[in-house]
Amino acid sequence: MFLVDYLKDITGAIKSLLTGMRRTGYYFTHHKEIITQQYPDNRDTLKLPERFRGEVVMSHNESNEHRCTGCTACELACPNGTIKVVTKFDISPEGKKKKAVDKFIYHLELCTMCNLCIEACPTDAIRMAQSFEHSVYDRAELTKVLNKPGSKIEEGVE
Amino acid sequence: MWSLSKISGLIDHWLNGKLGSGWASVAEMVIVGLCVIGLFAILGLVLVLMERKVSAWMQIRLGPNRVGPKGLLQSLADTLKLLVKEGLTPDGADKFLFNLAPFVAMIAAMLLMAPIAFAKDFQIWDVNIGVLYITAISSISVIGILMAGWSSNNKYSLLGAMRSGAQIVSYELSAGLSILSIVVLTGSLKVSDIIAAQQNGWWIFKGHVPALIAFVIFIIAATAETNRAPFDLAEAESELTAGFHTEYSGMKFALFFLAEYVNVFIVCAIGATLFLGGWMPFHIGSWEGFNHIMDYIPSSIWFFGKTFFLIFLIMWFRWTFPRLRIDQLLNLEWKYLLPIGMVNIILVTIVAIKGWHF
Amino acid sequence: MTREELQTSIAELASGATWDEGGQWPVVNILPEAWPELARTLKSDPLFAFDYLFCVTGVDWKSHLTVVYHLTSLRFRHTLVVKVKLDRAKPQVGTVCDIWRTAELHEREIRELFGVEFLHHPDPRNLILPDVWDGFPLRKDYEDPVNMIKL
Amino acid sequence: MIEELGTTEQGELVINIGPQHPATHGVLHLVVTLNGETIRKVEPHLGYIHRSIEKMCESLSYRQFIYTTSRMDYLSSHINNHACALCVENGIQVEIPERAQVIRVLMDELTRIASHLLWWGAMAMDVGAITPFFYAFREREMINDIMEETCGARLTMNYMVPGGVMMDIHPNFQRRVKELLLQFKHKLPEYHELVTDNVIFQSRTKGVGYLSADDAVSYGTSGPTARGSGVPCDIRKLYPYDVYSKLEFSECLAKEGDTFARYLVRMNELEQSIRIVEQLIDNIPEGDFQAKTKAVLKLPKGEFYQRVETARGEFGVYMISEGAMQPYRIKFRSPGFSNLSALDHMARGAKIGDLVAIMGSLDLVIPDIDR
Repeated sequence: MFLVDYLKDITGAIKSLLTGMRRTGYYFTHHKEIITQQYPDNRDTLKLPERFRGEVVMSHNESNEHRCTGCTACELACPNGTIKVVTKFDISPEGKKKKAVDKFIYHLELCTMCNLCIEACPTDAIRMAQSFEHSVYDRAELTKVLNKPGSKIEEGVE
Repeated sequence: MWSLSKISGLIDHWLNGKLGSGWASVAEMVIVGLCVIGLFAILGLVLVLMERKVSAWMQIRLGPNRVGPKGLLQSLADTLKLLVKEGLTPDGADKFLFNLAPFVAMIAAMLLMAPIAFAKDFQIWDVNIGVLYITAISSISVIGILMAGWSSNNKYSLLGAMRSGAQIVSYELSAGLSILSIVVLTGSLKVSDIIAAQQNGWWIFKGHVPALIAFVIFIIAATAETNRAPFDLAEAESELTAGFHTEYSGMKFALFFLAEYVNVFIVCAIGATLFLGGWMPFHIGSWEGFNHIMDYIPSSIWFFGKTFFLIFLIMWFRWTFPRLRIDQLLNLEWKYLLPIGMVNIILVTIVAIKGWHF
Repeated sequence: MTREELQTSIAELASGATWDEGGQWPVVNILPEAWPELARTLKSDPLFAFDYLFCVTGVDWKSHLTVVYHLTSLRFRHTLVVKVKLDRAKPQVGTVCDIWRTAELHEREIRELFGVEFLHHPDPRNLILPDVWDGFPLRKDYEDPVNMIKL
Repeated sequence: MIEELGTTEQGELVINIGPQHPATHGVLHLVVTLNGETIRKVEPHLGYIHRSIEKMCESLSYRQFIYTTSRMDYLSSHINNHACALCVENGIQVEIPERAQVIRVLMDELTRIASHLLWWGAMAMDVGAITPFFYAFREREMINDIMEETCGARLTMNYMVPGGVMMDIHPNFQRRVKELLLQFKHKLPEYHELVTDNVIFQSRTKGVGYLSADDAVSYGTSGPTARGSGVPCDIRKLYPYDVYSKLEFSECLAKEGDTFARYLVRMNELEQSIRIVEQLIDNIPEGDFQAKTKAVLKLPKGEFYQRVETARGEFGVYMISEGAMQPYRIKFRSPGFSNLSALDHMARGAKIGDLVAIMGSLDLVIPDIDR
């Protein structure tokens, strides 16, 4: 019957609207469901997983030694030309010439955090750091030299 | 006991003593005007904050909590931001109408303040055709929107304005019919009479089912008339970016924004007055003791409590429902609300004639 | 249809068609003149029923261009790759967007990126590039010293 | 260059929806011809985010180019990477360890869930309900956290490499996925309460944007768009890759071909993806996560094509190798591009509000269309 259908339509519609309102009403009254993270305030407790890819860094030990041999495997692996390894030749005490890294230049502004350089590194000299707040006022600051000044290669890394 | 009517009476008395009756009424008009503007500003601030908090909690967010204690000053900061922003007028816009439109929208909202009783004996103008005045003036607000949409020289704005025109003209009917049902029950167009008639219980309870239906229709029509979701087709941001106020910026935009919220307040205040007894406390028939306890709560708190409850209801709608399409919106009005409203008013008339209401 | 069946029945339709060896799907090379006719048959003949054109692309082979059509039949689940060999100086091939509607956007894309002209295309405007673009970016000899950064 | 557009001679209104518009979810530009509120024609203008990834890939090695595909359909980046990895593996003829296959499929399905969740929120937002967006993101965030822990990134993971996956799964992975499944089972009914059953949503989507099965095939649509019209086209079923052939799941089909049908297909796919994850999460076999491959990959001369099912439809990688270190030519067949071509057909005669709903149901990702 027309009138019955008409009224059924209306009651069905109102019922569906009320179920929706019950759902939002539930969240309105249950504040423990709130999931907002108050980001700059929770910096102390904010812990990113150790695999998070924030930027490429070079590990140095206490005596300012890194593990980079300057083999440029990372430079070749990088799809964007983010890494430039400038090499030099060290003279070892025995008088032999040895290739070593002079400047490990890393362009953060070009980096897509694809992790291919880390995979390519044969000596685990570079790794991904968990820092993610990279904004600076001058883009030149994003070009970084990863090996610390005065650092040299760790003993025994070939 | 302290009440708003006493304060207003004192001021009236003092002014009449100082200035004589002619100048006193001029001074009172100025004071009332300033009060309305002040109320506008406060309502805007409070309602924007309320909307943001309500939406945030429904959306499992915290909402504004940075500016001031618990974010209470957030809307003040927003207003400041809008004040110092540049108000752009687009090239090719009809400059006069473009700049006039927000003020028309504001003034229409402001005029509606007049017959609203904020507390016992606290009313700007208790005109004897109060309800008629409300229905008449509330249709003016569409002019501001149409003006804005037309003068912006923007196709989104025009579409939004046209939608708004169709929408408000249609929903006026249902809103009018549901208001009329209370007028039928009361037998008076005067706002104070309508409130007084609810001395022994609010109309929504006294008028049986017909009054309840009228209330539901009124709330739906009120949501539509104020262009709020799910009827926010005039500004439908996922379709028309911002509808009729796409081209507005700075303070002119803020005026539209304010007018929207004030309109929400006013329709809710009207709804509260007609169906929930306005400032009248919750009375049940002849339970003298109970009624007396209820009277201890000041009448202004009753009024604002009811109004904000309705505002919350409208916000609840907004943050739950999807938007209707323009043809469905008109379908809803002409195929559902209007026939139901018409049948309902017959029922109300029968109830009123037979005296079946309490 | 199996690979062999496809090969024999298509060889009857288009003379001068050659087949590539190997690969996961049968690949037929034809000349542009034969293509719209063959396409119509491939779509409408209930033996083939190649109703789903899932990939259209161009390849620049430096000596010539090819437009590659990947066709599959949702009924028989057989797949065919058609390569139309075009002259690099004046690449022209008839459109198939009246046969498979999806070709319309794909052909527009190939038109501007490879410079292939699709004859009788209903809407041959640039889809991706600005109207005033010079050159065909996906050709191998395309040079753009401003926008292409050599690493 | 877009000429000044006003009204046509027939008095029809021409409006530009996009490139910056809330409903296009990106820089899609649609030139819409309107008669009042009724749509006469929709013309897409693309290229605002075209990066010519296909050209870039011609100068990248087979290991390097995979990361670029994460930037196409960024919501199904795992699945895009998966297709490229499969294509390269097909060329170098390497056997993938079972463990890697299972991890890949798990990641694919988690990505699909995340993508559909985002779509669900965005679709609800398109038709005007803003709140569901936040509920969808609550669950999506859990998936992102899982991805972050195992793959190291939240959106553009680059986790699949030729030969397997880049690193083994995190020790917490299984526990957290189970937590997610539990939460999801609890919350999925809410989604239906809030949106699916809502009378306004249904009236906005039912009978809108009709696409017949024949048209769906002719326009080359795929994924939920085609399945909403009743065209069985799930690559996971038809041309199974990795361990999909061993899994139990059903292809979600709907007959109606309207916006609501596409919506339901996606909602059902969510459940099917959960089913797949449930089957695999306790059965990750032991073994290597990566097969041994050469440091420098060289593919034999030839052509390779790999089809996979992303969240939006069929994604294809067409790779031509000339035996060098780099591919000679790569074509990415993106699902969004073909699905977009059906938009004009679907939207004609509908209202502007419908156009937004139809676009929502197509789930367009603009970088995927532009590549």
